Amino acid sequence: MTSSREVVRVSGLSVRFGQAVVVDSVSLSVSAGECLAIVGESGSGKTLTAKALLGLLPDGASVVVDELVIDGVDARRNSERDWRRIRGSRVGLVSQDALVSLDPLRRVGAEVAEVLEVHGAPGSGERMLRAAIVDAVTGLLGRVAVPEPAERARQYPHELSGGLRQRALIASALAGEPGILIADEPTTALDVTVQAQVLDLLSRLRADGLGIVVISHDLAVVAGIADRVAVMKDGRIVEEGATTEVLSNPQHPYTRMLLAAAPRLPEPSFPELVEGSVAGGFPSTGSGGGDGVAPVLRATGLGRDFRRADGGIRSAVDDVSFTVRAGAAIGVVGESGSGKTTLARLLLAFDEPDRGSVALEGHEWSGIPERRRRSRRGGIQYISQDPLGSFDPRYTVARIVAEGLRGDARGTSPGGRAERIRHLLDSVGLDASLEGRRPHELSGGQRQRVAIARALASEPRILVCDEPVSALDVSIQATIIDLLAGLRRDLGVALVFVSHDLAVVAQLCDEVLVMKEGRVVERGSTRDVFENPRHPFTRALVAAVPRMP
Amino acid sequence: MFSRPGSFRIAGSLALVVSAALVLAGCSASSGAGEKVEGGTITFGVDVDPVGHLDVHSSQLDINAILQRPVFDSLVSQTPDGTIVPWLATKWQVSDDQLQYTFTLRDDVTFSDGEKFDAAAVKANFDHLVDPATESAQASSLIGGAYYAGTEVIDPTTVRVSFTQPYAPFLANAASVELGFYSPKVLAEHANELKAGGPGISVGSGPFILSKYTPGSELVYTKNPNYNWAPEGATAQGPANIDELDVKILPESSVRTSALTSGQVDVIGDTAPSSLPQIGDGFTVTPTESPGVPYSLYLNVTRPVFSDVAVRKAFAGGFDLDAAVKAVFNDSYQRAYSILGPTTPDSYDAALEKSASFDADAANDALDAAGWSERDSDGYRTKNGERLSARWISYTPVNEDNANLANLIQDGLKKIGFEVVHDQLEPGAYLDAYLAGDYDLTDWGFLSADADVLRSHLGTGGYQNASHLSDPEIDATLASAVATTDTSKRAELYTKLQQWNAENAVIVPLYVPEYILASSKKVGGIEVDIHGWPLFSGAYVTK
Amino acid sequence: MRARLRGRLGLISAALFLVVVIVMAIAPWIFTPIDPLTTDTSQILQSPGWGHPFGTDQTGRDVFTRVVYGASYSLGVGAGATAAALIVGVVVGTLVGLAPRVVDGVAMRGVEILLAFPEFLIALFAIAVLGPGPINVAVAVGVAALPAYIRVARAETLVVRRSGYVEAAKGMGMHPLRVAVSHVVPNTLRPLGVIATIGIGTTIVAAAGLSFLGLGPQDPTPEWGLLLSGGRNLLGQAWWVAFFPGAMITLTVVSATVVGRRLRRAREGRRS
Amino acid sequence: MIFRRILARVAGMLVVVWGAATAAFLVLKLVPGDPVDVMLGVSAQASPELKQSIRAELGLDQPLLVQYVSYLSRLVRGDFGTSYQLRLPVTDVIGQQLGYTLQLAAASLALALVIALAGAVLVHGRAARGVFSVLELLAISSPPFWIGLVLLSVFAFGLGWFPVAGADGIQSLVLPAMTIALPVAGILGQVLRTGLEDAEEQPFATTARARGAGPARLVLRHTLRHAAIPALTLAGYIVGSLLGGAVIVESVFARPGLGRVALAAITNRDLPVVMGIIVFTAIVFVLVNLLVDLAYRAIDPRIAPPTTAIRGAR
Repeated sequence: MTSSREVVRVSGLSVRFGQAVVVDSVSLSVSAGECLAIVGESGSGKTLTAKALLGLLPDGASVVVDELVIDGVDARRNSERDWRRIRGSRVGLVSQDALVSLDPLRRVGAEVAEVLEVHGAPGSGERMLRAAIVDAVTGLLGRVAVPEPAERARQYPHELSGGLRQRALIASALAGEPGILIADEPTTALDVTVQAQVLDLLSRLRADGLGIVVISHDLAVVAGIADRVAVMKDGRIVEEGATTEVLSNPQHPYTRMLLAAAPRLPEPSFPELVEGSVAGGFPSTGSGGGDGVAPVLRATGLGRDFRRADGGIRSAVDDVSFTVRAGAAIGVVGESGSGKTTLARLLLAFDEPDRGSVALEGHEWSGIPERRRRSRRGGIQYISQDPLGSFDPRYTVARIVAEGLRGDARGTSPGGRAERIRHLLDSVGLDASLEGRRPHELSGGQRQRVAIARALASEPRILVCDEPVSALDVSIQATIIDLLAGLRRDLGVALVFVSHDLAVVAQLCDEVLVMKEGRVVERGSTRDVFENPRHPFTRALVAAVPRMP
Repeated sequence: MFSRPGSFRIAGSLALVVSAALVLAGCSASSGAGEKVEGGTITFGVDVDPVGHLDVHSSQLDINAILQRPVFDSLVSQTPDGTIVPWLATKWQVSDDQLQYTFTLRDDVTFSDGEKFDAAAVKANFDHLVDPATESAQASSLIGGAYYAGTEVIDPTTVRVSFTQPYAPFLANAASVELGFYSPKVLAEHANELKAGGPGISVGSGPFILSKYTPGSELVYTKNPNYNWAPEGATAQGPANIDELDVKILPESSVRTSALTSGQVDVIGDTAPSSLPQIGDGFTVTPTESPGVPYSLYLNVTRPVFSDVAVRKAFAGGFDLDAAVKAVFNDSYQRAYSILGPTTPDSYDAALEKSASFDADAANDALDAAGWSERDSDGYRTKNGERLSARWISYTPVNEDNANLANLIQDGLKKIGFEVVHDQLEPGAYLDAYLAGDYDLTDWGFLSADADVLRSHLGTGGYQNASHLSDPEIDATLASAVATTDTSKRAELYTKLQQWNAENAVIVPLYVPEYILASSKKVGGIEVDIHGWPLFSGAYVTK
Repeated sequence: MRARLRGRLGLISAALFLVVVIVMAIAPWIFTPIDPLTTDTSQILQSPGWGHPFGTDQTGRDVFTRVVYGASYSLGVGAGATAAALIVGVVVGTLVGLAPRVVDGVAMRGVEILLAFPEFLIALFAIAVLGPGPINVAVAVGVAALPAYIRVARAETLVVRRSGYVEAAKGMGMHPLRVAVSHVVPNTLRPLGVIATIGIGTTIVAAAGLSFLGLGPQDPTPEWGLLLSGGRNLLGQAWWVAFFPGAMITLTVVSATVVGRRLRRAREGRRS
Repeated sequence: MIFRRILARVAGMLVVVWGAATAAFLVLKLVPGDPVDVMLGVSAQASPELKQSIRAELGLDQPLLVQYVSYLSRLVRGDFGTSYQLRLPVTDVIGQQLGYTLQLAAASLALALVIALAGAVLVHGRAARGVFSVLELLAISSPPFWIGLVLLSVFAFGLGWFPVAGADGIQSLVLPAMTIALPVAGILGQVLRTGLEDAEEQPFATTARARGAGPARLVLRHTLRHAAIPALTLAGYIVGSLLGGAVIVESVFARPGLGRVALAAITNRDLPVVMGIIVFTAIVFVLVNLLVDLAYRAIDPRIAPPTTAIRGAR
C-alpha cells in the first residue's frame, strides 16, 4: 500500500458557504490500487469533499486548501479551464443513480464517448476518429462487464437495467483512463443483489491499480471494498484508519454510534437446497401472542394484475396468503418490482384484488363497498416512505394528528382532544412545541414520527409500513425502528413491514415473506429464513447483503 | 364611404338620390420641382381598401370612386365650376319636357379588352346598374331612382335616356364614375365577380388598366397606350404620361403622413388636418372643400326635447363651435354656417356666414324661458322633474376628429345644463335605432356635387331626413328645384331653404370637410376634381 | 443578501403599485380633482408638465386624469373576468377531475379543442358572436381564459386526488365528501389563485387589445386600450397621449406578474 | 401497431377539427341578426323577395341540421363558402392573405428564437441575468399594440430607419416581426433559461462536467436539449401569439394578412370568413401539435409526454 504511487493527496481542505463551514480541515490521501471510503450521514460534508476533488463545488463555495494533488497534478490554483483538463482524464466521477447521472436524452455510447471527444485518446490526447471512438466505447463497456456492449451503446439509459446503467456510468468515468475514481454513493439506488455486483466490479478495478474514493452513508456497503475508512461528521473527519480496524475497534463515539445503529443480518449458513416455491400453502405464522390469538389480518390467495404497455398482463401480486396475529410483526422483503407495495395497498384496501380476499379482524375487508369499510379503517393504518406527501401542506402537526382521531375522540371536548394529541406526540417522542409547525418545517425523522402519531390516533390493531425508514439516515432509522418495536411491545399493535432492507426486517420482525415477481418464494421465522435460506433467490438476496466484518 | 374624417356619409348608403358630379381637367394639385420625365411610376397612399366593393355600379365607397376613375370613363365630364363638357358623348339634347336626354357618342372608343364602345354598351351598363340583382343603391339613385324610365339604342352612336319626371341633376350625375362603363363582355361573362373586381374584371375604357390587386395591400394600374378620348378641354389629352400608378392602402393617417414624408409614397389622399404641420413645406398640399351637406347634427324634431324650436336654437348656440372646430382641425377645416357647402354648384348662400355665434347667456335665457329652469344634482336642467337630455347616436367606427368634436360639444352643452348622451352604435344597432327614430340627434356629412341632396335630407319621408321633418312648403320648394335646369332659379330656391334652416335649427351644420391631397415635389401634373380627388392622366414624375 | 433585498424591493414596489392602481380604480378622485371628460380648447396637446403631469390630448383633456379613471374599467374587467373564469373553471375542472373517466375524457376533449385556439382569437370570436361593447369585452376575455382554468383545475384535482394526504385521509375512513371539502378543493384552489393573479394581467392586456381594435368601450370613456388607440395617430407630435396609458398597462401587468410569481414560488418552495 | 397509432392520431386530429367546425357553426348560428342583412350591407334596401331568394340560395331557409350536414360536406370538399363582404370564396380570401401572415409569423418566430436563445445561452452572471430577466418581464407584460406603437414612433417616425407601413420587402417586416417577437422571446427566453438552469443542476450535468466538458459543450450537447422540452410545451402558446399578434400588428403596421381579414370579418360579421378562420386555426393547431409531438419524440427517447401543448405559462 505504501509502495504505490499516491493519486490523491489533500490536506487542510476547508469549504465554506458564507459563514458556514461545511468541510473543515479535511486531509486524506489515496494511492493507486487503494480504496478509501468516506462515510457519514447527510450533511456531514462527504459529498462536498468529493466534489472538491473534481473542482465541482457549487457557486458560492469558498475553498481553502493547503495541499491538493490530483493524480500528480497540483490543483490548488486551478482555473476552471485547468480543472476541465484534469476531469475525466485524471479523475473520474461515478455518482448515485445512473438513470439521472447519465444524460437521459443521449445514447449510452455517446455518454461514454464524451471523455474521449473532450480529451482525445487517453495518454496521447490525440483527436480520435469516429470509428476509433466507437471501438473504444465498446471496449470500455466490455471491460465493465456489460453484455453485448455494441448494442447497449446504441440504447438510451432508461432502456438499460439499473445495474447495467451503473456499469455504463463507471465505463464513462473510466474512458479517459484516470488514476482516481470518485464514487459518490455508487450503489445506493440499486437492489441489493445488483449492488453486490457493482461493488465487485469496483474491487476488480481497484485490483487493476485504480485509486478509488467511495462516498457512502452505509458502513456495511464500504466494509467489503474499502482499504481504509474515514468517518465524517459535521465537516470533519472524526476517525480514519484501516477498515477492519475502524469497524472492529472504533475509537470515536460517533463511529461507535453509527456501528451500533446499523442493523445487522446474522451470518447465514447454506444447508441443503430446496427447489421450488413454498407459496400457496397456509403455514402457521402465528407467533408473538401464541397460537390462541385470533388473526388481525388474513390474506388468502391474493392476486392483482396490471396491463403492461405492450398489452400483456403482469401479475404484480400472485397467490399470496398469510395471516397476521395480534401483536405480530411480519416483514415483506424483495427487490424493486417484486410486488411488495402492491401487496401493502391490497392489505389497506386502497386497491382491490383480482383474486383472493383480505379479512380484517375476522370480517371481510376486500370486495366490499368503501362505505362499509370506512368506520373500520381506524383499525388498520398506514405508514408510507414519504410522510411529507401524506400530509396536507396547509395543516399543522396538531391538525394532522387530530385528523387521525376516531369519531368518538373527535367528539370530545377541545381540551380533551388537545390532551390526546399531546399524548400521541409524546408517545412517538415528539415535543409538544412542534404542534404548531407545518410539515415542511419538520425534519425527516420528525415527519415520520408525526405520521406514526397520526396512525396511532385511531388506536389501530395493525400498522402497514411501506419502506418507512428507507429515506432516513442510519441513526434516525434506528430510532424509528426502536419506536415501532416499542409500540408493538407496549400497545400490542401488529406490524406488516415492507422493506428492501433485510437487515431492518431482521431487526424488527419475527416472521418474513420473501417476494419475487409477485409471488412469495420463501417464508418463515426471520431467523430461519435469513440464517438458513432455502430458496435460491433468498440465498442470493441474503448473500448479497453487505456485511461488516 | 365611412372613411373620410371630414364627411361621414353614413346615410349616403341609404340614398334615394345622391349626386356626385366629377370633374376632369380641374385645378392642378401639383407641379413638379424638377424636369418632367416620360414614363415612371407614381405611388399613391389611400386610407381604405375597397375590397369587396369594387363594382362601380354598386359600390358606395368614396375610395372606389377615387380608385376606379382611372379605369372607367363616363358620358360627360364636369369642370370644377360645374360646367358639363363632352366626354364619351360628343353632344346631347334635352327634350323640352326635360324627360328625354339624347346622347351622340364617339365612334373611336374601345375598352381595354378590345370591345367597342357604342350605344349598346351604354344601354347594357345602365340596364345593369338598375337591375335589382346588382344591389345598387348609389348608382341607381344617381341615375334618378324611381324617376328613371329606361335607355334605348337609337343607332350605334345614338342613345336615349328617359325619365318619368324632370330630373335636373342627371347630367352632373352622368359625369360620375358610378355611371361609368364596363366592357359589355365583362357584364356578360363576369357579372357575379364585379364586386370582387380585379384585373380582367374591372375593365373600362379609361386611361389606366387595373393590372394587379392585392386586397389589404395594393392596387397597380398600368397605362392604357391606346387612350385618346379624354374629356373636351382637358389639359391631358392622349395616353397617360406615367407607365404605372401604384396605390398603397395605409389606413392610419399618421402612417400615411410619414409614408409621404419618408418618400415611401409620392401622393397621399385624405390627409388628416392634424398631420399638416408634420408634412411641412417640402410638399404640395391641395385641400378641396367638399360640396354637399357639411358635417352636421340632425335634430329629431319629432322628439319632445327638440320639438321646441327655442330649445333647438339654444342647443345650436349653446356651445363654442368656433373654438371646437379650431381645436380639432387646427384651422384646416372651416366652421360651417349653412346646410350646403360653399363649393356646391349654383346654390350656396354666403350671406349666412358669420350669422350665428356662440352665446351661452342667450342659450341659458332661452332654455329658462322654455321652462327648463330647474337644475338637478348633476347640474343639468330639468322641467317637471325631467332632465334636459338628448340621445345622440353615431355610426361606428367614429373617426377620431369627430369623436373629439363630439366630446367638446358634449362638454360645452353640459356647461349650460344640457345633457347629451353619445351612443356610438355598431352598424346593425345604429340602423335599428335610426329606422325606429329612437334618438334625438345623429350626425353625418354628405358629399354631393348637386344641391338636390337636400331633398333627401329635408323632404318628407326622405331617407336622410334624420330630423323627421315634414313640411309641405319645404317639400314644394325641393320639388320645384329638382324640376328646373335654370341655375339662377335653382340657386334662389336653395338659398330660401338654407335660410329657413338657419331660422329653425333643424340641422346644425358643424364644419365643411375637405379632401386634402398632399404630394411630393418629385411628381407633378396631378389634377383634382370637384371633390378634390386626384386625377392621374396628366401626372408625371421629375428627375 | 443584496440580491435578496433587490428581489424584495421589486416585490414591494410591485405590490405597492398594485395597491395604488386598485385605489385608483375605486376612488379615482383621490388622485385628481379634474373630471376625465372635461375638455379645454385652450389646453390642447400640452406636453407633460406641472399642470398636466402626463400632458393633454386633442381636446385638452388631462391625460393623467383619464389614465387614473381608466384604471377602474381595466382592473374591473381584469379582476371580474378572471374571477368569473376562475370560479367557473374551478367548478367545472373539479367536477371533471372527480368524475368517472368517461366523462373526464369527453370533457377534456372539448376543453382541448378550445385550448387549440389562441386566447386572443377566442376573445375575438366571442366578440364576433356577442358584438362589440364594454360588457361583451369582459365576457369575451373571461371566456377566452376559461379553458386554461378548467384544465389546470382538473389537473390539480387529479394531483391532489392521487396525493398521499388524500389517500391518508381515505385510510383514516374519512367520508369522500369531507375529503373533497377539507383537502381537495382548498389544495386545488391555492395554485389556481396564484395563476389567477398572473391571469389578471393577461386579461387586462387582452381587454385593452380588444378596446384598441375598437371593439370595446367607445370614446370618451377613459379606458387604457382606447386611450392608447386614440394616441396612435399623434405619435409624431404628441407621444404622451399613447405612451402613458400603455406604460400603465405594462406596469400593472408587470406588478401582477411579479406578485403572482412570488406567490407561486412561495407555494412551490413549500411543496419541495 | 404503429399503423394503429397513426390511425388513432389522425382520428384524434380530425375530431379536433370537426369539433372546432361544429362549435363555430353552432355558435355563429347564435349570432343575432339576419346574415342576409349583413351580406347586403346595412345600406341596401333589398326587397323581401330578393332577401328570400338569397336566403334560399345560401340554404339558410333549410332546417339547422340540413344546413349543418351540408356545411360539413362542403368543408370536407374544401369549400368554406363565400364571403358575404368580399364576394370571394373563403378559401381564396384566406389563400390570398396567408402568405403575408406566414411571412410575418416566420420572421417573428425566427427573431424570437434568436433573442431567446441568445438571452438564455449567452447571458451569464447573476447581474446580467437579472437585468435580462427584467427585460423579459417587461416584454411579456407589455401589450403588443403598445410595443408596436413604441417601435413605430422610435424607429419609423423618429429615426426613420424602417418604413412605417406596408409589406414591401424585408425592411417593412422588421418592426412588425419585432413587435410580435418581443413578448414571445420573453416567455421563451424565461422557459429556456429556467430549463437550462434546472438541467445544469441535474446529476448528469455534474457527470458531464466531471468528464471535462466545458460550458459550450455542456449547453449544446446536454442541457439545451433538456431546456427544449419545456420550451416545446410553449409551442401552442407561441403559435397563438403569432396568430393573435398578427391581428394587432397587421392593424398597427397596415400590413395585409390573415389578422386583418379576421378583424374585418369580425367587425363586419362576415360569418363564412369567421368560420373559415376558426377551422383554419384548428387545422393549424392540430398540425402544430403533431409537429410538437414528433419533436418530443425526436428529442426525448423516454416515454412520450402529453400530446397537447400547454399555453399561458407565464
